[in-house]
Parts: sequence; C-alpha cells; structure tokens
Amino acid sequence: MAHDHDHEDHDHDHHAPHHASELSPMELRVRALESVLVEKGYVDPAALDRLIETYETKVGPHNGARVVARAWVDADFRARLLADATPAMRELGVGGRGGEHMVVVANTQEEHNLVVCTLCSCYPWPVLGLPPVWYKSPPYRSRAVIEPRAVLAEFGVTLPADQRIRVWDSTAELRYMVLPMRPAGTEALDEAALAALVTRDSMIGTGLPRAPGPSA
Amino acid sequence: MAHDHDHEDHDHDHHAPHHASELSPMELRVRALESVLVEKGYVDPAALDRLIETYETKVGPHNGARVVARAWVDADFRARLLADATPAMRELGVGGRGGEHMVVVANTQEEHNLVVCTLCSCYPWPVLGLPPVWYKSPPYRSRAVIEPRAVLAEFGVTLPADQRIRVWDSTAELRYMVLPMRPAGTEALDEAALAALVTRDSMIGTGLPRAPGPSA
Amino acid sequence: MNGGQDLGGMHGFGPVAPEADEPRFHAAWEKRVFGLAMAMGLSGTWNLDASRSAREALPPGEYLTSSYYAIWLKALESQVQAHGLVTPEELATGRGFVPAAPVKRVLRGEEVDPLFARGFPSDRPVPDPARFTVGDRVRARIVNPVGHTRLPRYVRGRTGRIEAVHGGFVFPDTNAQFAGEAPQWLYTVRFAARDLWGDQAEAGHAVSVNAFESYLEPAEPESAA
Amino acid sequence: MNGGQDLGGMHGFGPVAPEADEPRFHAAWEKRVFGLAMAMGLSGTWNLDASRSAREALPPGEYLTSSYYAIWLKALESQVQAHGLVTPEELATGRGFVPAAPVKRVLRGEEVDPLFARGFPSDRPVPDPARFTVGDRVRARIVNPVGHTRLPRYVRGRTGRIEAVHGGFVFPDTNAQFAGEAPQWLYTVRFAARDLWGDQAEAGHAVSVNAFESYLEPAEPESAA
Repeated sequence: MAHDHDHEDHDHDHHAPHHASELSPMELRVRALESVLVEKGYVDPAALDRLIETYETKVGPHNGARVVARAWVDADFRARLLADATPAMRELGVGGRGGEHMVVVANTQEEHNLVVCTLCSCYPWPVLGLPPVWYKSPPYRSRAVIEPRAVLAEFGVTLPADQRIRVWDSTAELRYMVLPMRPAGTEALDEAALAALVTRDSMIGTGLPRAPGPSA
Repeated sequence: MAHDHDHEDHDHDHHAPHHASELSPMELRVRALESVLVEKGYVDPAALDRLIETYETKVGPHNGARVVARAWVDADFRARLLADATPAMRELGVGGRGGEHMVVVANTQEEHNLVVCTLCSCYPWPVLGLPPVWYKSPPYRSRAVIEPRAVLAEFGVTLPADQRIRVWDSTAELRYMVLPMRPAGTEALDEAALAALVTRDSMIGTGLPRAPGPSA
Repeated sequence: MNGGQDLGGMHGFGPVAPEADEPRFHAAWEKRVFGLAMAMGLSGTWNLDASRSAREALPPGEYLTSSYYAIWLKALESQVQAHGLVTPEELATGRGFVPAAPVKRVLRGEEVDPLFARGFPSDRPVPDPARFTVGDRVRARIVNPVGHTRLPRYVRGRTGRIEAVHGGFVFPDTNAQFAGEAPQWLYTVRFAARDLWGDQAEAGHAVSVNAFESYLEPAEPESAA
Repeated sequence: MNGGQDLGGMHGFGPVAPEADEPRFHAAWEKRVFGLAMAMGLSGTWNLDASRSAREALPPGEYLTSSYYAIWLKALESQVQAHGLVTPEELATGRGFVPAAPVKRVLRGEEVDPLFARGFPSDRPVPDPARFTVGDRVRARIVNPVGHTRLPRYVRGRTGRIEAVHGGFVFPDTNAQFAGEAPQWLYTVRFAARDLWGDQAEAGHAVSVNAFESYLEPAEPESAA
C-alpha cells in the first residue's frame, strides 16, 4: 500500500504495471467484491473465468471481417445482410450476446457511415469484440455526432467533400456494423484474403479497408 | 508535504485546517503564481491586499438589506428601485463592480423570484457580497432552473401551490436582487430594525425575511 | 437522466486518443469487473437497463473522471447493496457475514457458451399498430426524466424523419425502474445535422438515433388542435 | 461552448449543501487567487468574457471536480501563459526568468477603492434599432459554438417571449475571443417551464434568461418564406 497512495484511487486509466506483490487499491476493492459474491454463491468462479476468456480471446473483429468479405463476393448474401443482418450473420455463425439485433449499413460513394453510442458503449460484441477504450470515452462519444469529419480526420480518414456522412447513434438494442466499400484492385482476391483487408475501424466507420498489397 | 500527499491535489473543497508550517500543494502553487506576478511587476501587492480586504470584510448583504428596508418604508424609492435599480441603489451608496446593471425583482403573493447563474457565478457583489459556495456549485446551478420548488424545499421554503415561481438565470451582465415581501407585524419597526429582518437568502430568493421578534 | 453519460454534442474533452496496442483490459481488476458484471447481470436481480441506469447515476464529475470499468465497478457495488445481496461490511472486508439472499439464477460455467452464443433478444410483441410510418416527420419530445432514458438531450425538441420501423422492443425507461418491459415500437429517426446543431453544422451530415414511440410526436400538430 | 459549465437542467449533483458558517474563503490560497484574478483582470490583457471562457475551457470532468477557486486558479495560470506574461518555468518556480511583457495597466493599491466603487459598465450604444420589442415571441437559436457563449443549452430551440429590452451591451461571444465588443441589444426572454422541460415541469414556473439579439429569431418564420 505504501507506494500506491497517490495513484490508483483516482480511478483514471492507469497503465503502469504493478509488482505482483503489491495490489493496488482497485485490485483490492475488486478482489473483495469478487470474494464475497463467490462466497455467497451468487457467482460461479467457472462462469466468471469462462466469461473473461470468451471476451478476451474468442470474440473479435475477425467475425465481422468474414461477414464483410462474404458480402463483397456474394451479392445475394449482401442483399440478405442489408435487409436483415441478424439471420444473415448467423449463416456464418456470427451472433449472440450484444448482437441480437444487428443492422448493417453500407458505405457508398455518396454516403459514409459512422457508428457511435453517445449514452454508453453499445457495440456489436460478437461481430467486433469488446470496444476499444476510445470508443467508450468522452471525446469520441461527444464529438462523433457533432463534428464527424473532424473526428474522421484524426483517424486519418479524409472523405471527399461531396460524400455525405451518416452517424448512427446506438441509443437502443440495435447494433450497427458498417459494410465498407470493397477496395479497388481486389478482383483476384479470395474471400479469406479479402477478410484480411477489413479492419476493425472500417466496420465502425472510423477507418477504411486496407488496400491490397502489391502482390494482390 | 509528507502528510498532504493524498489530499490537496484533488482540488475538491477541503476545509481541514493545516499546520502553519506545512503548506499544501495548492498553497505552494498559488504562492508561486503570486510571487512571479509580483516580481514581474504585473501585480501591486498593495492592490492585492486591498482587493482581498474589500471583498472579505467590506461588501456584504447588509448593503442589500438597507436597500430592501428603504423600499419597504418608502413607496417612491420602491418605485424608482423597480424601474431602474442601479441609480436607486446609488442613492444609498450601494453599487460598483459587479453591480453596474442592477435589476430588482419584487416578490408578490402571486409570484416568487429566485436568482441563479447556471453558466458561472454571476452575483451582485456590492449588494450581497461574494456568493456562498452553494450558489456557485453544480447542485444549485443545475437544479434551480428545472426544479425550483424542490430546491426551495431544501432551504426550508415551501410556497403556496398557487404562488408561481420565476427563476432569473443571470446569463449577461445584469445582476438581480430579489425584493422580498415585507413580513406581517412589522408596522412599528424602523428602517434599521426592518433591515435586520432581511436575510441574504431572501434577496436571492432561496429564503424569506425573518419574522419580527416577539418584542416588535 | 441528464447526467454525465449524455455526451452527444459536448465540447472540451480533447482529441480522440486511440492506443497503439489497444489492450482489451488495462489491469487485471478490469477483467474481473467485466466478468462479475456479466455474471451478476444473469442473476435475474436486475436487468441491463437498470445497470445502465446505475452507471449513469454516478455524479457527473465522478462519471467523467472515472475509467470505464471503474464506472462498472461502482455501479455493481451499488447494485449488489441496493438489492440486499451484499452488506457494506461484506463489501469492505470481502467476507460474507449474513446469509445469501435468494437470486433467480446462478450462471454456471457450462452455461456461458450456449447462453451467450444465443444472446438475449429485446424484441417483444406490441399489440397496437405503429403510430408512425417511414417518411413521417416527427419531433423528439421535450422530456427531462430524472430516471433512465435513451433519448439523448441533443435531439429533444428537434425535428427529423422516420427512416425505419423496427417492431416492438423492451422500453428501457420503465424496465430500468423495474416497472415492466412495457414494449413499444422502436424507430430509426434521421435528423439533418443543421436541425440538430444549427447553421454551423458540418456540411452533408445527418445523425440517426433509435427512438421509442413515446419519445416522438408528429412534427406538425395533429389535426384536433 | 458545450462544456462542464453549462449546468442548467442537469441531474445527479445531489442536494444543495449550504454551510453552517459560510466562510467566504476556505483556505488562504483562495483569497490570493481571488485577488490575483481581480488584479490581473485590470491589466488590460484580457477581459471578463475571456476569463469566463478560460474557466469553461477546462475539460468537463476537471471542471466538475475542481473547487470554485481551483477553477479560477487553473484559468489564470492558463491565461498568463497564453498571453506571454509568464513562462511555464516561472510558474513552476515562482521566480521570474525573462523580462516582463508590457501590460496596459498595473492596478495600484490606491486605485482599488475608487475603481471598484465605480464599476465597469458593459452597456454600449448600438446604432441600429432593436429587432424585437416587449411581447414578441422568439425562439432561441440552435447554435453550438465551440467558443464562449452565454446562451445556455437548455433554451436553445425553445420558444419564449420578450419581456424587457435593456439597450446595447458588449457581446461576450466576440469579446471573449478578442474579436471586438460588437455590442448588441440585450433582452430578457421569459420561457414557460413546460416549454423548456416538457409536461413534467413543476407547475407555475417560468425561467428568464438575458439573451443577446443574435441569439434570437422570431418564433414564427418571417413573412418572406
């Protein structure tokens, strides 16, 4: 405790590592909560471990990338995805908690889509994994709806002035995924190679897919 | 410093006294600012002392109370005060910085007035002195405009249901003083005795004047 | 509530700051909080809307200076106490002193995969027909509930157009207060940025929100004046 | 700006908490900050609107968790540096290292009483006639300036009635940015609480704000449609 007095109790993000032998006040506080919840039988430790493992290692944007790649190569799938995304994603085994009511919005030359949750942190977990810190933080949540072009510029994305921006504020249980435009020069790529071009940010709308490498 | 590490750097209101030999980080920080501003000749220490002395000891709600008492006994003054408060107050020597553009709003049986500054802490300094902490703090600033009756109840003021409430949000350089209703049973009191009934809160609108004592 | 969580359109938070490595958790305790909140969320003692409400109930200054999982932790601590599952002494010591209160379910390890793969849909049948249809001009009502709501301040009183009708969904405002799921029609409403932010809005920009039927009224007063 | 200072109508801050003894200052440093801010405000380097703007520019979470005079201090530190009066090293050490920059005036001790007794009026002549008159129905414009403004969010887009015309006054939005006093007509606008807060507003309640002419537009669209 002696070395922690002026750090962890501020609750800000602190990324400094701690010596294993020194638990921060936050670690102690959470440990107490976990201990009593387990002791009283409200929480099964095996469920806790499985939940953490699932969201730390299993779900992630590779799921969304597979959906996007399929939509790029399969016009019928794309149509089903845009008409009713939840069952279409289920065809690829993508779905579950936090993705019960998926909506896919397709970028076009005329309109770029951007997803935010101004009120909390709604995000399509089974499609994109847990959201990054910036997605959950006040700068993004406050600004995406009022100055999306400025926000996109900070992500290195400058859209043509005549491409409109549509911001989707996730204020209910619908969850959004952006379907980015297929990059030029990818005619020869197979579905797996296409999926490798699909970045997490391109499915939030804060990025664009990677360009194909010179060998493509 | 050793005993201060986890206190003063939070910047919250701390009222705990300090030993004279231990300066808090905030004291040291302000002392550095003052030292350099004085050393570089931007601030005359005599002016600084005089400013603090003036607002700590000279100005206060006794000025406003005199204005209210005069308005209670002098119908012509009251009319001038409500028509154009700044020169009327000057008749009593009340005015100056923070009271350049005074507006007086009179309580009636039909309507009670309440003053707030939601955006900062605007307050008629030469009439009421420096504002109390609660006037400058988020609970009052946020709630006075949306639930004034609930706020008044916390001050122990319950108005008749048919008495309307008018809230004045001081969003420009006009400064408001409430002219409370003269309490019943004060016919025999002179102006000085009346002024003694006028509380600071009754001129903000969060209170009512004191009732006259049993000897009145 | 008009709390620290209602961030749309606010200024002063600085630039968006992506991290180079983007760890999913930034300390061991964050993982535990995440897992505990998920597990307790399935105990049937409260619902997702109530959890959001508990997070929003932090004083705005505290909300805005707490990290994401610190907000989750504080809300969870508050919930387990408010629902009588844990006493303050138990929370302070990490040890149980009074018997456990009954909960509707305890999530078991083997249930995690099937339950979370299936998910927890929020759509519900609504007997009445939808009041609005695609293309209708609507105004978001001017409301300022002290309790939980999902209508952000920045659209209240503003006029937009119905763009999609999604069917019936659990109404968060009542559900958060354990006053019933009271499902309502859910819409997507598109607002032109100029109607939300004024003439200085960025050009060619629109914002859509999902809005429950009771959040909306026809933009033009209805015929019976 | 839509910052931490724009508090009207927010929830979650808890009860109003009057103090029994109500000390004017709660620490010796608060007095010094008060005096320094007053004295430097008269140096002619900035103006009152710019000082308010500097305070509002604190990140909202910091604004809401800082005490009143801590906000003043942080703003003053920021202003003396931004205007080149003090370097970061000088602020850190409390000692001057570079020559003083010229300021328009240094307030002397003997000037305090007469200057502060006289005050610093903000009324200014405005050549054009007032656009609105008492009784006019007006709508507060929907604006969201990144810079300083005195039109609180809770009235934007809402309709009220002109109750008083006060003459011309320095316009804070430009003055705060050293873009001129640009005086405008100043009005008192009265809003019924229901028009601000909706049907759940407390009964028999109205709110008035002081609004500059450019903050307002006629409530009904003007004839040339």
